[in-house]
Amino acid sequence: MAVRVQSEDFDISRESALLTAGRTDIGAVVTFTGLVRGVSDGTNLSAMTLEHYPGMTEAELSRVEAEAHARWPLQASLIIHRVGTLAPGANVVLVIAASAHRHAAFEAADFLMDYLKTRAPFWKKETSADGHGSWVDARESDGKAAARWGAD
Amino acid sequence: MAVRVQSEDFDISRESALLTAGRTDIGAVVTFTGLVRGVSDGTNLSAMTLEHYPGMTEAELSRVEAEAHARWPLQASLIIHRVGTLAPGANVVLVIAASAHRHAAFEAADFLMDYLKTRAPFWKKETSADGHGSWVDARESDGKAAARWGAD
Amino acid sequence: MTVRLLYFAWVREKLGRTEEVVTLPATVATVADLMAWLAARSDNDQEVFSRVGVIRAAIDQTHAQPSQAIVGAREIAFFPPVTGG
Amino acid sequence: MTVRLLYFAWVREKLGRTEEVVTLPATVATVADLMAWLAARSDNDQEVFSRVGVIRAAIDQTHAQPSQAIVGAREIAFFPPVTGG
Repeated sequence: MAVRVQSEDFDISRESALLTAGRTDIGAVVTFTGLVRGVSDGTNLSAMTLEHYPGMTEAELSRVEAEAHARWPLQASLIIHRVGTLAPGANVVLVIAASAHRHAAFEAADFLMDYLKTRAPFWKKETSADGHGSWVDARESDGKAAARWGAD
Repeated sequence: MAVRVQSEDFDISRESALLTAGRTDIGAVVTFTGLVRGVSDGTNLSAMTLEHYPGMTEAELSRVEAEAHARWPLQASLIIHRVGTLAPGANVVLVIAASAHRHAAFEAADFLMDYLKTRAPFWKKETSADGHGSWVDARESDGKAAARWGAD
Repeated sequence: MTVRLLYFAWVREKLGRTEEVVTLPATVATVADLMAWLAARSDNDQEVFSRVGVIRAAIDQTHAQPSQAIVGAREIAFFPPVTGG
Repeated sequence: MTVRLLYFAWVREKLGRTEEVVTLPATVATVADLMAWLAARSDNDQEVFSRVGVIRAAIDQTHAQPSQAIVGAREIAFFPPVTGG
């Protein structure tokens, strides 16, 4: 279990290898990578800036991760979330869930993303190609996605 | 869309980067990696050998992949399956699904694995620590997992 | 009671500050009380803190409901719904 | 009709061969007919091909049901349920 908030990029293979190194009890590793898209609601973007709440971010990500471990038999997990200004195509977030079996790994990774999106104190500001900045609105669909997993 | 059957290992980051390179329409990449576990039903394993049906394997994996693209709006996908003799801890299979949105990527990767497991002509033979070889039985749970997705 | 307030995203931008330290009267007992007290300070504060259904709060780095008591809090943050991931 | 038969995994091991070419009588019309015809050849074939609910078949590299016609097939494979992934 580990969470990291960083401005640097991450390497999926490297992070996955660190979780599985020297172990033979892991049969399934699911990774989710979120990337900055170049078009948002029809507007071309030049950048995405991520602000966060230092301290609470790490605490909340750790709570989300602990919740996943309480719900599924996970051998290992990782959450990395980037902050700062990112270009379209750049990596934003990496979630990894490792388990003996694939369904636990899939469900836990899916859960981690749903909960991260509704709990972790990050805020996205889009900069359009013409230089206009606007804060991204929270999506009702994200709240519904998180609600799929029931009360915690 | 691509499928590969190979004895060599694979690199998740490299394969993921090849799918997303130069694109800004992908917001979500889900990867599934299956690994050889060191213990199977209480028996310590020294190796896992994967046999396949050359020609049909590639054809069937391509059909499974096409089915995923028909069901979800995927920007890209990849299936790599290793064959030959692998040690505990080694990578066996890599599935990647890339989409604009995360739920399509999660569901498609999950679907690809379920269908691959019940359709692609691979057979696993376990070699126990004492040198005894035994073919792995198909799991009823894999059939049920594939049936979750309904008729195709 | 003296407490540090932190602001993020467009709450921070609209208020024009990142944080401040305020001393509260004893009548301010909950997050909702605090928002009402802050809203009464200026038109700018009113514009932000009257949006009770929108603005979220955290007490000492844990999400807090409007009805939650703020007694003993060292740090209270206000921000829009989160949009990470 | 002449067709190439391929065997995999424990089917291959039990039969002791990887493939063979057989010439079939006209009465062998379906996958199930073919399995019955093969099972009648020897005790070893009987042991494998009588397991109708277990052994799977593919015609020209596509999964085939027992009732499926084999007319025109170039290559028919028999194997246990798949266990990849």
